[in-house]
Order: sequence, then structure tokens, then C-alpha cells
Amino acid sequence: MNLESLYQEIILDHYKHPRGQGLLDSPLGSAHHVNPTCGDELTVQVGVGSAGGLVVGYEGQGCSISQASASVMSELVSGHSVQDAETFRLAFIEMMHAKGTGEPDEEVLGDAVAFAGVAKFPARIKCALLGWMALQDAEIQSGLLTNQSEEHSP
Amino acid sequence: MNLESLYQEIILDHYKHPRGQGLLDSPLGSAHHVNPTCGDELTVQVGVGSAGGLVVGYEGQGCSISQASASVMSELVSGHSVQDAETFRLAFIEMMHAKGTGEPDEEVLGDAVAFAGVAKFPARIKCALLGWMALQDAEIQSGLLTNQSEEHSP
Amino acid sequence: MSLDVVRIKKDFPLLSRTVRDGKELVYLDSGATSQKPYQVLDAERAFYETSYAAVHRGAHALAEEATIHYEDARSAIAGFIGAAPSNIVFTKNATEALNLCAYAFSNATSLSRQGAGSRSIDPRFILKPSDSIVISEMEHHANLVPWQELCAKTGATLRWFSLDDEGRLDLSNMDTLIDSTTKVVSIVHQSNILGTVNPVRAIMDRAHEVGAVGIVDGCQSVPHMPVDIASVGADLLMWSGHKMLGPTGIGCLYGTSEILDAMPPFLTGGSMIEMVSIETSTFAPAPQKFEAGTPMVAQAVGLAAGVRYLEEIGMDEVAEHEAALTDHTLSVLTAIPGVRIIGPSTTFERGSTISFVVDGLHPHDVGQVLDNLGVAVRVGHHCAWPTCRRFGVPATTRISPYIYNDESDIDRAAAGIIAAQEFFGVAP
Amino acid sequence: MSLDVVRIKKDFPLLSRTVRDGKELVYLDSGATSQKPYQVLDAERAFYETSYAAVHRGAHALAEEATIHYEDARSAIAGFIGAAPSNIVFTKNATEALNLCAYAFSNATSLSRQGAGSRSIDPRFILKPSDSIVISEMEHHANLVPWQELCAKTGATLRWFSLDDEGRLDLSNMDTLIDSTTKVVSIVHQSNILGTVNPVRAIMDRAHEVGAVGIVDGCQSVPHMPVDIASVGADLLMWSGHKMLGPTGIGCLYGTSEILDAMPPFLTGGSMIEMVSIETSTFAPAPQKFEAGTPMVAQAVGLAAGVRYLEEIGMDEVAEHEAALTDHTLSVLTAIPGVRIIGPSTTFERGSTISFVVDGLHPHDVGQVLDNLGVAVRVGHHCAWPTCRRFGVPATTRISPYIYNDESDIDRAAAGIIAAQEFFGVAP
Ligand SMILES: Cc1ncc(COP(=O)(O)O)c(C=O)c1O
Ligand SMILES: Cc1ncc(COP(=O)(O)O)c(C=O)c1O
Repeated sequence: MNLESLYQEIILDHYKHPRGQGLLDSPLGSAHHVNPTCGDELTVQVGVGSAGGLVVGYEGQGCSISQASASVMSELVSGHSVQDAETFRLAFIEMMHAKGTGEPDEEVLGDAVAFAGVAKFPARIKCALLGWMALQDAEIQSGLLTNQSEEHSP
Repeated sequence: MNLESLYQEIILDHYKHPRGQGLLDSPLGSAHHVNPTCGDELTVQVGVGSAGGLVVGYEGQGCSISQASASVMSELVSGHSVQDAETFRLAFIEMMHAKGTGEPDEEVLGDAVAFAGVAKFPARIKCALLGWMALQDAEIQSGLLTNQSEEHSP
Repeated sequence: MSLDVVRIKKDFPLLSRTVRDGKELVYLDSGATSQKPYQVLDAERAFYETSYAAVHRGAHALAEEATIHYEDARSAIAGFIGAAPSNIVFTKNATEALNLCAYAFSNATSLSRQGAGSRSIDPRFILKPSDSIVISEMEHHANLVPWQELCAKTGATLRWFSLDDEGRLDLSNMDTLIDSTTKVVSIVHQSNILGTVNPVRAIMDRAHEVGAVGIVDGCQSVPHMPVDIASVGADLLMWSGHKMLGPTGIGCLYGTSEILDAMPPFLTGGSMIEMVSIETSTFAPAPQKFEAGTPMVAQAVGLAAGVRYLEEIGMDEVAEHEAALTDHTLSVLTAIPGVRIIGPSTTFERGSTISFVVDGLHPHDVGQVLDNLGVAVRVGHHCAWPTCRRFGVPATTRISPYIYNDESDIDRAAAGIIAAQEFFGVAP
Repeated sequence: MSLDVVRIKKDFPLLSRTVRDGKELVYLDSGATSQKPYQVLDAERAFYETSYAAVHRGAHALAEEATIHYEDARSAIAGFIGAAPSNIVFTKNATEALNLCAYAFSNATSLSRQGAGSRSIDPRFILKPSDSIVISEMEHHANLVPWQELCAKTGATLRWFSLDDEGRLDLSNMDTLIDSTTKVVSIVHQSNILGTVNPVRAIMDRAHEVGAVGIVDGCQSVPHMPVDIASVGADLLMWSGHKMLGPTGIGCLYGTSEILDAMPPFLTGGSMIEMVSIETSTFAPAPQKFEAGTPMVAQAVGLAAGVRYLEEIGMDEVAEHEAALTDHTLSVLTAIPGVRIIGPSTTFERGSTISFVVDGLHPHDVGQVLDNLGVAVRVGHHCAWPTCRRFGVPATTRISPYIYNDESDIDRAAAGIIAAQEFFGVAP
């Protein structure tokens, strides 16, 4: 377990150069989440683009892991269907709870596989999940996702 | 430490043949005390006799120690002045906290020295003190004793 | 008897000591608190020596380890009653857990009277003077005084099931006692003074029929018999760690997710919040919502080791062992002239805590003679004073065995009772 | 430095372990919780192995011994702050103690609104909407959220001292902030995030001038400096055992006899009663009145051993040692470009908990790099979120040493901060 296994190049890159940051003009749904242990805050908003795919905006402050994860999330999800976003989210959550065992699916998760190492640092898992949980709430709020499909995050 | 050191003959005798039991016709003061650990209850009443000495009545239920102690107390105190009763009470309390060391003053305490062994059984000290504490309260209630002279019983 | 008591006893360091000038100790006061096996003491110590840190807050390696230990303990303890970890709240003892429940009602009532602002208060917890709370005449003070206080604060009325002469609940008026005014029904699973095991399922079902919150005090059942939370049917159930081999300073509260979500918090402060500004706060989901401040981490780890110890024996085996001991105790006690059992006279729906009185002898004096022989029993009202009043006695003597006791221990207690009768000259 | 840190460290088994693949542990998170010397672990274990039983209830030899251990522990702990044993109440942590204080007001208010019957309720505890409660902007959530809840239940108003840029209380408006409407003033003695030591005596004196109850949160002072209760001048003061070498699961509340007598009980149940019938109860005098249920007996015994350990070193020496470490920490931290101290920049009236931020780095990332080097510090809002807001930071990194730390530990933390700046490429 070394620092590099946690802070992959991709993560540091997204942290320093976040993609898609900023809020939407007229979001369908919006959610503000905090990490009560450290005070990190993140607002995630969703809308639907002209091509019918999701549009995601976000803004907040936090550590490298939470910021980079929100950036990767927005990049991964944008333009995809709500169903696809669910697939990504569930795969990401699974990876977070794998305790570093198991091989995350790069086909599905793309850049987000860089977060596999976070699973070995329990106190940082919440940081990595912050954006994904806010996304889910924003989708539920917008009516794009129904509450039933809500997953329990331990 | 054996049973006999706790249950002196005198104690068993007072337990089986309590002296002066019963309530007064027109008490000057009355106090009801309980031992919250075991539910023992005792009412002690005081008045002043024609010769000017204390008259003590009591009634209650409890273990051999608490019953015998009330009996000995009433016998010791009756006919004496409030000041004398204070002397007896303080000597008795001191004996209870002596942890079995020190020589109780038989001159002062009379039959009550039989309770010296109780000091070695912390859970029974409250039993032995029950009557004495109720006496004090009854005296305060009657106005015969002022609150200032109240002693703290640990 | 199926338990290997001789082997079990070896795990309990204290049980090998002597008392009162070299007398072998017979410990029959497990209803008050149990002794601890070295497995529990070792687990707690190892935790302090290798993984101790603040939980749920730190990001360093030790803090992560400590948090894992704490949450693993919660899982083990939850599993013991067939619950999920998020349905278990740690308290300092069962008394705190019962107060937590009672304060849910007084807090909700005060908040709603004051106008709760943006907070939504579940109406089930808001009490009016016309509401009632139902308990029984065999409750421990911990399941009585908090409800008296709640009534004093809200004007609600306390009602109770009375007892028959065998020490069983009189259920004949259940449907009028628990009626549409009833907001809480809180009943002991197994009485700590009478030994009676109550039909809690039927009572909880009736509570739910009228929309009341159903609470079961499991202090004397969880340590002594298999308790499956689903079949108890309670919304809330609590017990203490120290009565089931665990350390002092830890109790457990089980609540359904639905009820824990609906209850307002009790103790507030660090670790139970979501967001805090100096003007207002929001709260974390349960169980965190109910665990303000630094929790009893080492005690949870110790209790989890206690749970594993009991699971290795098997709770069915524990219950069977205690049933056999109860049978033996009832027969040797009733064989002594002048001894009267306070509580059920057979093993049918009764546990192993057995109270009795001896004609002509005060329990304190019986206990003293037993103590002098090395036999530790409890004397007094056992924090169930109203039960004593019901049976017209100021106090009782109580024998309460556990997994480390066998028939010979009971026989020594019985011999002590006879010795007490002789010493005081009251043998009939 | 006057303390023999090398020798002291040997008493703490955990401190010899390594973390993160063999790195020597540097534990600098004692503000959250302290490690335990074997003297404390031994005392607790010996108690369980030789004298364990229920306290204050049993009449047998073991119960007597256990009670003596428990009450001796109370005396030792009381003596540590110059108090009498009967002025010390044991709670599970400081958070419970603060809630106990806040609930005295909400319970008194509810009881009196309902018409308290024969119970006399001290009017000092009955709150009206026109009343105020005064705290500060540097309070731990444990000394904030209970008062927010109390205000929500009674309509009273929360007021607070604000902070200057050095992290000190702005006392300029003390006489208007604490006025005739003020019923409680509750202030932290030493801030757990800023390190500031507050002039609590002057604040308590002002509280008493207006007839308010004065409370001091001693969580970060009692473990770190000599605290003489008489010179603090508080009616109530609380702290936690686990921050001063003691076990988890025990906190202490000091109260004057007068105030403890006047406060209504908080948790109710067994052992805190005088008389109980099924309809109503009366209560024992303090401290018993506030210790419902089976107490934290083994934890009290353990904490008493912790107190003895500290007394053997001497609290003056502890404070001196920490002052020297603080001086060293402040100078090595301020020597690192990009590091900014949140809190007083000198040792004047400040303790050894030192918070800081690093330009361009989030505290979580600073903490992670330190952790990777074996250095355990705390990152986050330290349960003082309003204080973070005041300083415009979401969180800080906090170094908090104790008797087992020396300058080399601080130097390793400083090296880690520089390593973090390099790793993230933000070194100025
Ligand atoms: C100043 C202060 N107050 C209160 C607390 C709460 O203490 P505990 O978590 O032990 O209840 C702490 C420690 O976390 C503290 O530092
Ligand atoms: C039935 C019952 N309820 C409640 C309690 C209170 O438990 P504790 O003292 O551990 O809080 C006890 C034990 O004393 C009990 O036997």
C-alpha cells in the first residue's frame, strides 16, 4: 500500500484539471451532499441534453479524491442514459467495497477504475462516493430515477 | 470475620425481643426512613417525657441489624436529653465508619457496642444506621434539634 | 446437563478465587451481572494494545483499524439476535437505552409544542394528556421510572398489567388496557425478580393493532435464551452487555429501521450530525444519530467476544442447561420447610432467576449467612419494588445461575438456607 | 524537556507498533483520544479478575469489594481536580455529561409546564422564550448541539461569543451578551481545534453576576494542565476519561453540591431512586441521582489508574512539557512556506492542539501523506464546524501531542507536510 496506489496519475490530473465543473442553467434536479467527517460539500445537478442524454453539472470544495471523482463521474455519465448512469454507479460502488480485491471492469468504468485503490483506505471511500451519491439524489429529484432503484450505501 | 462477630448475642436478642416498639400517641416529630437497597422501612417518633427526657417510639420492618439497632437506639436514648442523644448518635456513627478498628466507648454506647462488627460489612452499615438517621430527622422535625447540628452520613 | 461446566469455569479467572477467609466462591448473582471469561478480557486488551484510536473520524491507519473493529463488533452483536448492524445502537447500559426510548416521546412532544420549524416530528411520538403508556407490575425500575417521568412531563397516564399469585401477567384485560389511547407498550421479556417469561409476541401484536410503539426489555432474555428479533415482534428491544459476559459500560438497543428513522435524537453532539452551523444542525442516519460523542469502542469489542463465546456454546444449549438448573433449584428450595418461591413454581415459561422468602428471616440475613459460606446471591427488591409490594414482601433472596454454575452450586446455596434457619433458630 | 519521554513511551504498548508497511508510528492525535499505559489496562483487568460484581446493591463479599473499588476510583478522580467524591458523577463520555446539563433545563421546563405536582422544581432551570443561553463560536459540537436542541424545545435564544483572527474570544461585549435574560453560560476551557485557553474564571463570574448557571467544558484542559476546580469557578465542569489515559466509556461531571441537588435527574431507573411505587418515585441524593443503571465500574477503576499515572508525573510537568512542544511545533510549522496556523500563534494562553492549513492542499490529502509516513494526525472539522466556517476553511489538519511525544515526533510531522507539498506539486 503506497501513496501512488491511492493517488493514481489520472486522479491527480482530474483534481488539478477538473472536467465539466460548473452549475447548469436550468437543471431538472439538484442535490447538495456533504461529508460530515471533513466538511466537504458538493452540489450535483442533472438535466437532459438535446440528444436525449444526461447533462451533469457540479460545484463544490473538497479533497483531491472527492473532487477528482466528481470530475470523472461527470465525464463518464454525460450524454448517457439514466440506465447507463445506474450501471456506472453500481459498478463504482461495487469497486469501492471490494477492499482492493477483484478486478474492476474498465470497459464499464473507464477512467474511474483509477479509484480502485481507494477501496483500501476506508476513510476515503466516502470521498470517492460523494459525487455519485449526489448524482443519484439529483436524478431522483428530477424524476429521472425513481426511489425504488435506490441502492443502500453502507 | 465470622457470622458471630456480626450477629452478637445482644443483637439477636434485641431482634427477637425488641424493646420499646410502637408509635407515640402525640409525637412532637416523626420521620419515615427507607433503605433503598433492600426496601427496609422504619418510622421513628420523638416526644418529651414528664421528667424532661426524650421519649422515642418506632415501628417498621427490616433485617435483624436494622431492627435490633432501632431497639437498642430507643433504649439508649429514652429519658436522655437531646444533647446526650447527639453524643450517642455521633459515637455510633463513628463506630460504623471505623472499619472494625478502634475501640468503641462502652461507657457511652452501652449495648450498642455490639454493633462494632457491622463496620466490617459495608453493605450492612446502612441497616445499623437506619434508626439513628430517622431519630435525627424526627428530632429536627420536632424542633428539638436544629438543622445546623446535622451530620453528613456518607 | 449438557454443558461442560468444569471446563467453562476455567475460562473465568474470578471464579477460582475464595471469599470470607478461604471459602470457595459460589457465584449465583448473574442476574445482577455476569463474570467475564478471559476471551473477553483478552479481546478488549488486545484492541487497546494494537488498534486503539478514535473511530469514525480519523483518516489515519489506526483510526481505520479501530473503526473496523468497532463496526465488526456491531455486526457480531447484531447477528446474535438476528438483526442487521444498522439496527443496533450502542448505549452505556440498558437503562440508557430505555431512557433513549422514553426521551423520544418527551423530546418530540416538547419540539412540537414549541413549533418544530422545518423539522418533521413523527406524530406517534407526540403525547397528549389523554394518551396512555402500558407497562406491567413486574418491570425493573429501568422500565418504570422513565415512563413515570414521561407521564409527569406530558400528562399521559401510566397503566400496567397486574400479576397473578404465580407471578404471571394477567392478560385477561389486555384489549382494554391497550386501547386506542395507548402510545407505548413496554414489557419485560423475562422478569429479573420472578423469572417469568412473558408472551411478548402477543403483547407486541396487540400494541401494533392500536398503533402503539412496542418495546421489549431483553435484559434477562438475550443473555439466557435464543432471542430471534423477528419472532419477538418488537419495534425496540434493549439489553446490557455486562449480564452476558461483556464488559461494564455497554448496552445495546435494537430498533427497526423505520422506528429509528422516526425517532428524534436523544444525546446530541459530535459524530451524530450531518451538517452543523452555529444556529442549527441536521443529523446522521441511525445508528450514528443515537451515538453522540466518543463511543464505548473497547467495550463493544469485548462484548463481541462475549457473544462469540456464547455462540460457540450455543444459545439452545445455554437455555437447556439453565432449564435443568431451574428445575433442580425449584425442587431443592421447595423441599426446605419455610421456604416460599416468589414467582412461577414450575419451569414452564420461566427462566433461571429464582426469588424466594424464608419464613421468619429477612433476606438480608439469609444473604449474610450464605455469603459467610462463600455463596453470593442477591437480596433486596432487585430494582422491582412494585413487584415486591404486590407479593407483600419488602425484599427477596434471589438465586440466578449462568453457564458456569452446576447443581452442586445450588446445593451449597440450599445448605446455606438451612444453616441460616438454624443460626437464627427459625427452622420450622 | 523535563519529561522522560523515552521511559514513558515504554508504558504504552501500542506506541511500539508500526503502521503502513513497517513505518514507525508517530501518534499525534491525542486531542481525539489518548493511548493507554499498561498500568491502566492492568488495573482494569485485575478488577475483573478478582473483585468484579454489581456495585451498590449486593450484600455479598464480592459486591462489597467492587463497591469499594468503584468509590475509591471516584475519590481518586475527584481529588485530581480538587473536588470531593460526592461532587463527581460518572457518565459514559463528556457528551453525555453536557447533555445531562442541557436536559436539566428541558426536563425542569416540561415538568413545570405540566404542573409538577408535589415536586419542587428549581426556577433557575425553567426556561422561557425570552431567556438566553450563551456559548462561543469555538465550541465542540458537544457543547453546541445540546443547547440548540434545548432552544428548539423551550424557545430560548442561543447567543455566542465571536472570535478574533487569532482565535481568541471577543470579550468586548461580554456584559451585553451575558445579561439578565441569560440562564446558562457554557464555555470550553481549551479549544480542541484552536488550542486557545479561555479566561473561564472571568466568564463564570459574569455568569454568576446575572444568576446564570456556569458550565465549563474541560475535555481539553483536565488532561493537559493542572485544573483546580475552585479557581475555575464553574458550577459544572465535565471531561472524558479516554483523552487522559483512561478507558473508553467513561466521562466525569463535576457539580457543586448546591447545583447537583437542584438539578432534576436525567437518566432514571435502578440505583438512582429512594422510594419507588408503580405510580411515583423519589430520588437518591447526588451523585447517585445521576447514575441510573449499572455504572461503568471497570472503566472508573481504569481511569483512576490513569489519574494516578498523571499525578506521578505531575500535572505541572505535563503542562510544561506540552508548552515546550507547542513552542517547537509553532516554530517548525511557521517555517514551512504555505502553512498557516488556525489559532493563536504564540504559546500565550494556548494549549498543544495546533491546527493549520496548507495552501493548495486539502487537509485530507495532507493527512494521507502523513499517514503514509506513519504519522497519525487528525483532519476534518474536529467537531467544531462553526469554528472552521469562521476561519473560512472547510477543515484543518491538527497536531495534538501528549506526554509520550517529543520534538522528534513533531519534526517527522513537519517533514511529512513538506513531502505532501512536493507530492502534490504545490510547494511555494
Ligand atoms: C472540547 C471538547 N468537548 C467535548 C468533547 C466530546 O468528548 P467525548 O467525545 O468524549 O464525549 C471533546 C472531544 O471529542 C472535546 O475536545
Ligand atoms: C429486566 C431488567 N431491565 C433492566 C435492567 C437494567 O440494566 P442496566 O443496569 O445494565 O442498565 C436490568 C438489570 O439490572 C434488568 O434485569
